[in-house]
Amino acid sequence: MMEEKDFHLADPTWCSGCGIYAIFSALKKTSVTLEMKPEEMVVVTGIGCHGRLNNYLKAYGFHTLHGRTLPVAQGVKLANKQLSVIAVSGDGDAYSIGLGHFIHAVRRNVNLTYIVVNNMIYGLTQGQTSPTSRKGFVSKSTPLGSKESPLCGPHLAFVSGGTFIARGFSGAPKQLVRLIEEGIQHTGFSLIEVFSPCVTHNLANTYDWFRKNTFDVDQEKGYDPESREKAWKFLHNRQKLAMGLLYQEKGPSFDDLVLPMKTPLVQSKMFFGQKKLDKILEKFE
Amino acid sequence: MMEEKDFHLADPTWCSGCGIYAIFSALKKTSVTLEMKPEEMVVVTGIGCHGRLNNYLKAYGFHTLHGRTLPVAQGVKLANKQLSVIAVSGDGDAYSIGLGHFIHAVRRNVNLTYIVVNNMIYGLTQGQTSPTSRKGFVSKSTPLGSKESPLCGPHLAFVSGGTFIARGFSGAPKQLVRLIEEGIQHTGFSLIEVFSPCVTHNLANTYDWFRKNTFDVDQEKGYDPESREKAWKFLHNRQKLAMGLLYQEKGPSFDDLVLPMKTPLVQSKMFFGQKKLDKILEKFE
Amino acid sequence: MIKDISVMIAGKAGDGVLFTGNVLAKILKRQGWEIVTYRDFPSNIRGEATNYTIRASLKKIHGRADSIDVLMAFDCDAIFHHIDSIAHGGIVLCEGSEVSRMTPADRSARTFHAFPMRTLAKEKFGNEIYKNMILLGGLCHILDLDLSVISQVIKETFLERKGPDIVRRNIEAIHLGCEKAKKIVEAHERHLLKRKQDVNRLLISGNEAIGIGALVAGCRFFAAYPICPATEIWQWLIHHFPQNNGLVVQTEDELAAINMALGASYAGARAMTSTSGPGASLMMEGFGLAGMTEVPLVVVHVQRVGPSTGLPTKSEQADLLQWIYGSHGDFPRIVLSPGTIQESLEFTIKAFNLAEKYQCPVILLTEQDYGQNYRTVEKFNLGKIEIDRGKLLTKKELLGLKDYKRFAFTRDGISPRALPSMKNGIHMIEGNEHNEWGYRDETSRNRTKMMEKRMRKLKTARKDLIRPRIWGDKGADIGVIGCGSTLGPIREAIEKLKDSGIEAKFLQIRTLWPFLDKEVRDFISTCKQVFVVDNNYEGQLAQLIYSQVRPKIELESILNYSGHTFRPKDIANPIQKAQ
Amino acid sequence: MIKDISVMIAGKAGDGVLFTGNVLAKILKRQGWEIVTYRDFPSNIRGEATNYTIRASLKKIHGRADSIDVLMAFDCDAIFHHIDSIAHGGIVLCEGSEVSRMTPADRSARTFHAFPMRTLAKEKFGNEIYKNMILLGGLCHILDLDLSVISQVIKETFLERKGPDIVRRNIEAIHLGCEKAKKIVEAHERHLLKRKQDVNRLLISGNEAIGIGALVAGCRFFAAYPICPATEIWQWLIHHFPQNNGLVVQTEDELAAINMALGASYAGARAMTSTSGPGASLMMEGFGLAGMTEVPLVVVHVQRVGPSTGLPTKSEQADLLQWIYGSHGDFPRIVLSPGTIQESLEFTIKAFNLAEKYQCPVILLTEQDYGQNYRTVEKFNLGKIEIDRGKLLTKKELLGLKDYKRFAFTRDGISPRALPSMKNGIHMIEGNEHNEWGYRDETSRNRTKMMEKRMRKLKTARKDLIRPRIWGDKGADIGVIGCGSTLGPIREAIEKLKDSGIEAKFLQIRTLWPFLDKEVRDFISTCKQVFVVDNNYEGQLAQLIYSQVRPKIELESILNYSGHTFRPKDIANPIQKAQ
Ligand SMILES: Cc1ncc(C[n+]2csc(CCOP(=O)(O)OP(=O)(O)O)c2C)c(N)n1
Ligand SMILES: Cc1ncc(C[n+]2csc(CCOP(=O)(O)OP(=O)(O)O)c2C)c(N)n1
Ligand code: SF4
Ligand code: SF4
Ligand SMILES: [Mg+2]
Ligand SMILES: [Mg+2]
Repeated sequence: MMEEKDFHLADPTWCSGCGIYAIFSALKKTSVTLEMKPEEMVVVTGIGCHGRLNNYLKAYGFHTLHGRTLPVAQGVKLANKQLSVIAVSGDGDAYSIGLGHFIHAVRRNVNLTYIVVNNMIYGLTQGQTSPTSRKGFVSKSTPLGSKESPLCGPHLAFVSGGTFIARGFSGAPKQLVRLIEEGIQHTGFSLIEVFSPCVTHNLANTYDWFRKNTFDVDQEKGYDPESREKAWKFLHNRQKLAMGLLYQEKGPSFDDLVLPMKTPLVQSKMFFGQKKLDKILEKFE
Repeated sequence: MMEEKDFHLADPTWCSGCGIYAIFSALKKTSVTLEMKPEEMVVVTGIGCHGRLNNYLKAYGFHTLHGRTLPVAQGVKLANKQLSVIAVSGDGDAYSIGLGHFIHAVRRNVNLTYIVVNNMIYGLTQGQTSPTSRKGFVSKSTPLGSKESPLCGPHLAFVSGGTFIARGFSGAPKQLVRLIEEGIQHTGFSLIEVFSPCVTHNLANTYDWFRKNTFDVDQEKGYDPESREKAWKFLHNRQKLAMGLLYQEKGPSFDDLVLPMKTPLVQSKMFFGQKKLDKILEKFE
Repeated sequence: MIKDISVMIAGKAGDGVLFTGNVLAKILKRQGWEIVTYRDFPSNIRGEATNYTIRASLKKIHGRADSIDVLMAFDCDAIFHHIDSIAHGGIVLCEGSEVSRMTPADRSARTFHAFPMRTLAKEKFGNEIYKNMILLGGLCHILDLDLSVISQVIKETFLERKGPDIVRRNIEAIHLGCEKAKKIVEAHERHLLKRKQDVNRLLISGNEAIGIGALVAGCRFFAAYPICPATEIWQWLIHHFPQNNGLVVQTEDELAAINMALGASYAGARAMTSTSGPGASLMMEGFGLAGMTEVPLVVVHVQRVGPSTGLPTKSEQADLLQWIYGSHGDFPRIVLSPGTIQESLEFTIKAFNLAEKYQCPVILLTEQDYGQNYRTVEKFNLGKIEIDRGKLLTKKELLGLKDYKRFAFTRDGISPRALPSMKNGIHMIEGNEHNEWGYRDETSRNRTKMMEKRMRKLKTARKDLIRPRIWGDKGADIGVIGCGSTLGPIREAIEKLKDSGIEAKFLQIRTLWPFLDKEVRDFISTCKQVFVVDNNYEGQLAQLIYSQVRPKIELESILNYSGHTFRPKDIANPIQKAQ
Repeated sequence: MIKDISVMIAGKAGDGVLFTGNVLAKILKRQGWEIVTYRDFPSNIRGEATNYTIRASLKKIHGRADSIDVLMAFDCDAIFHHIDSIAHGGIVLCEGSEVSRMTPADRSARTFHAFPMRTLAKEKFGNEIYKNMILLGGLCHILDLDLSVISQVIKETFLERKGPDIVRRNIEAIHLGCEKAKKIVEAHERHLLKRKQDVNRLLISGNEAIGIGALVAGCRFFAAYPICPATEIWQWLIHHFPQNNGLVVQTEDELAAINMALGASYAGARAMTSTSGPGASLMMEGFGLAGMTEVPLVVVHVQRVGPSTGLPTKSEQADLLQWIYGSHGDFPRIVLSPGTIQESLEFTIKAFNLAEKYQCPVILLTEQDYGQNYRTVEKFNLGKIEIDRGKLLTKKELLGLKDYKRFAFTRDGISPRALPSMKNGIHMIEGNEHNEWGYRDETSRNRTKMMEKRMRKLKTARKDLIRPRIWGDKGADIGVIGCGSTLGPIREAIEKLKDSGIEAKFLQIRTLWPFLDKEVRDFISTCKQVFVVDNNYEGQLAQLIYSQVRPKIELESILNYSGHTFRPKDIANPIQKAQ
């Protein structure tokens, strides 16, 4: 049996109090519960504070480019579907420079887990407005207040064919662990956005702020995550931000559909005999 | 008074029967009705069959790069807010390679009009699956049928803070003219997606197909385009695709907010006197 | 006796020029000739002029000819446009008859006939579409084509898709065209081909050869975004990967394409992407990531005319230096330039081996002319295909290691690679500067050593790279240097020069980077005069040679940035003049 | 008497090293000295080692020194890390006392003191935060700083934001530190500065100078995506554009940034974007569009260490060739490399004029070292600022034209420009090849002419470009060539060499493209030996010179790819050795 320490490579150096600690911890917990092996996990990260994760979590890791997390992660998974692939982005990585990839990954529905560390700011670059920053948000890049509507990743995923859409909070670690667990177990692309306060650069959206401005659908009685109507109701609420497992839809993943053979692609036969080739060449004769 | 011919530069060479003809014609009509002047219109296009528009429509024109239509168009408008800026993309241009720009343009809400020529295929490159192609769609790039969920541009716009969201159809030219007119008159970013059959490469999504698979909200009694609930209902319909003015929300545009001065930016004073500079330099002393 | 002819079919986009040309090429190939096709088509949907030239020759050829012998035109615009390209003694058949508008000089040198393909098709079949077969029928007379070969090709083309009825009607149309031509074309105007045996040969494009190369090299993952003129590679793979447990993914853009391929390669697949023009510029960021993370990657770039959207359907060589100097920062990369179709296949296979052996991106840089046009080639024989995955650790080897370092400082610069899922191999890879284990390290000591380790791989690779090849008389004083699709016209130019008593030799550069300076220096040192042939404006190959070889003599550039490839005379003439 | 000292403040990210360094730099500047700062900080959030060196000198300086005279460390790791950089006779103050761990040799050459900044801060103020002011107090004694100047700077720093109470406490902390230092640092260990008058001088970074340059050049549109080390330009502009009817837009990525700037420029604004590393690679596609559409555009690229994410907070010069050869296809571009802060400002202004006069993209290529570090400079005087918009037609001129051709084939290659909204100027621009009116034209005749027209602009521009500058003794036999931030170390190296009897001169290249080959060739021809200084691995500048100048002699490369800039001795030593 694995223990949490088997997934702990080094002590993180995020600012103390940073929300990412809770995610790091939840990932270790989940890995233990799901009996994963570090060598069969690939953690693909983007550029930002969240991207440091690979330096602390023990697993195969690919720290990619800003915004290109998902293309890389999908490539890894499609090449070897036996791997557990977990992609991690920041809100800028996922919804600004990487937005096109995000939505296309949702609709492609490759069987991997995507954690978006949403601190409503650009952390690593020291505090610029991000696509999830609220209207009016004052930062280095919008000293006069942001004039753009914030984006909602889960809502975008919902209208793009998303099959597992959840939102957690660093301040609610138990739920977070559960959501990540369910996400990893889901067949298809699972999005777990995590509200993760940046205690250094974002003094507006604090732990308290999130507590006040969210509601938890997991607490709602009789909530059925497979109902599109309900999911819409929660997502569309403009006053408070929904948390919990917002929507789930069951079915085959992209990899199931396009790679029906059992052997993962990496193990497919490389050598190609002359006979088979001759057959192919006939067309050109 | 201008006439249609004042906006007609040359006869188009799209395949005969192509849906884009109707859009070309609607644009000329609208220009006349709204008493626009060709020299005050800038038509910014992407790469694809739709991108040929600049060769036929008389107006200032910028045929940009594949997917970069909106960044260019926003730059034009922000620099000179007195211009009427109309951006035109294909479904690939808008929702595949340009998807990130599209959603960010929606949330930025610059005062321009965006027409997306949706033929559910890549026309110019001779028939590959596009992000709006239906599941199972067979094309050169998906001979075994597309395995991805189609995207719905209007729905994406709706959840991203869109303030004017409409859908027209080349087979319904009168409505199309009206939608474009209203879009141009709207303050903020207006999206008019147009179902525009590609008669050469897309033999699945024909004029007839669109007639059968759409419904028109403009025909609904008591429909209020400012109701979010209603818009969601229409957009969320998975059986039939909604057409008409789906949603509208009134308020200031980004340019109103960030460029409060009356003079357009292009006309702002360039010269900067030593006195003003000295004031600025004090900080560095 | 005629040894070499070029037939141009011209019309408007939408006329079926491409289809007709393809059929003709196949027929001529089946008659045993060497074939090179040349498409000149607009990047438009329809309505604009387009043409397709099929050159057939008794000897090996690689590029288009100096002139056209037979022009078959669906409308007469083409005549005016191409009149200067039509050889003296050439023959022109055109739907209408605009001969009256030709100058007397033009008229005396060539023969012009009205050949009403459309009209005949409508009259006889009630459908213009048969005009193409009527045209073929006309050629059947002019070129003395073998009717049984034609029938066979028509059957192959239509039987399965359209049924026997359509086959019959098409063959009828061919007969009709042939009969019509017999009436108007006189014996001395004909270009009679001596038929040869067609054994063990293929008629194939470079893009298809690259597709085949990838498949047999063990590539099983391909991610790309549609773009002309690279799409045929994809088209080919998508029909052969699924049954080989391979996968083609249409990505949302080129950024995704290169990064997805990179992810797949990191996981252990042989992965590739292909692109052109704007797509290549978009790939620059991912290219650097491949270099920094030392993940093998093969990128095929089929060059079209730039800058920007440029001329998407035409050929150029103006992207050499982008791949050599492009992306920010210095990192190892290998750039190959195939000069024949055979090389397109071989270099593709080689590319995968190089990418894995040296753990770096390998660019196969070819041109639209090679990518999309067809050429005859000897049937590929796999006898010696080797799949060399370089320092890829086995599970067992890895388990035997004490402290596995993915980026160990080795003498040859290459560090043993472990793949995700392998026990004891856990490591991280990243675009940030990192230490031997792969984790971020910003000290200057580590940086300097890691930089040297990475770059050292190219030194190690040198012995393994594809050397330049010398063609022609090694003792000649005049040297010509070129790469890629200039091979054909250069070789023919050299033959032409020989005919007029000028001896020249040709150095075909096949690896553009790392630059094999010694070989080039040696070649230059044996020449009194050196011409560098560049299908671009800036003389990119010449600039590269100057920077790497530092030659003692001035190189003379022969440039072409017209949107077309060179013809032999475009190279022979300036060399001759310079004597 | 001491003429030149370097003080390093070292600690961990989060210790306030940057803040303290900035205050110290300002104090020293106010005492009249020439200042160069050098930040060495990790691309991490916190916890990792960071340091900040402030060099002050009586004479003009441009870069960091060979060694450090005073090290003030918040923890003792820094001592071990930097011991070799500490000059003999240097003094080290550190929170703890790890002197015992130094070798005897190290101990005899420098003086080490325990200086408990943290402890004192906690004891006296109950808050560690005052450690920084205590440190400054220590320096006050060691460097004999003027307490009234210090008080003034502290007031400027805190009064408005934090109120008089905080100012008082900070000044108290300084006094405390000073008193403490007096007790432990002996007179002979002190580095006493001769104070000078501070008149008409600024302490400013290159990025700020570029921001100012853009503003005074009439730039009113700026679109960018955050990236280190370019963000300060944005930060500066965002506080000055709004009141000047200008606009800063944060875009979703760099693709949007360059294309949005292009759109604004097309509409008639002077527009700019700025970026670094990966962002630059992403801009390659838009760069080509600017070239093809002939829309003026200014891109500032503040180079960090590559490849890929590399070392985001450190300095390199490895992106020269990307801008010269990058993006697919050949098109005109201009690349400038400022070598001083004054030039950062001047070249920015020049960039806008060149972009509009030659209707092409202009790249201002600078380095992190210049972008983010501070230097003293004479106050900018706008006396001669000229805004030259080139062949921009007035409404009236345009109305007078018969058939306006946006891309008219002119002799100088520059075609008069009309802006949207102007009557009679309607035209189209596009990335496809186009005719004189701007509409798609794929004929080879048009292509060739249009290509030549575009490229001709660079020939026209030549006379207008910034020539290289020669520093040092023109009669010297030894030549050194460099660009950008190597200016400082090269100039000092030359002075050093002179001291040891070796005469050398320095050619500062200021326009990288189009390459002013004649000037460089002339320079080389006057040298017996030429060294090319490249802050990169591949010797990019040297490669460029080889390809453009074709020098008769071999150039000797002096390279540095350590993530740091050169020190004077890094250049002087190899030159000396080669004698
Ligand atoms: C192409 C590119 N552009 C810009 C950057 C600079 N950059 C690094 S991290 C970052 C944003 C980080 O924000 P987010 O993704 O929200 O991550 P966080 O740091 O908040 O976790 C940016 C803009 C980059 N590395 N690459
Ligand atoms: C960066 C880049 N990638 C690929 C292409 C090739 N390309 C041209 S048009 C097109 C797609 C066209 O589809 P769509 O946007 O739907 O336009 P349509 O032709 O259907 O109107 C593509 C992929 C390109 N021009 N640039
Ligand atoms: S800067 Fe913000 S997001 Fe980054 S580690 Fe610190 S608290 Fe966390
Ligand atoms: S290819 Fe399709 S979209 Fe393009 S012009 Fe023809 S019908 Fe229209
Ligand atoms: Mg963030
Ligand atoms: Mg389309």
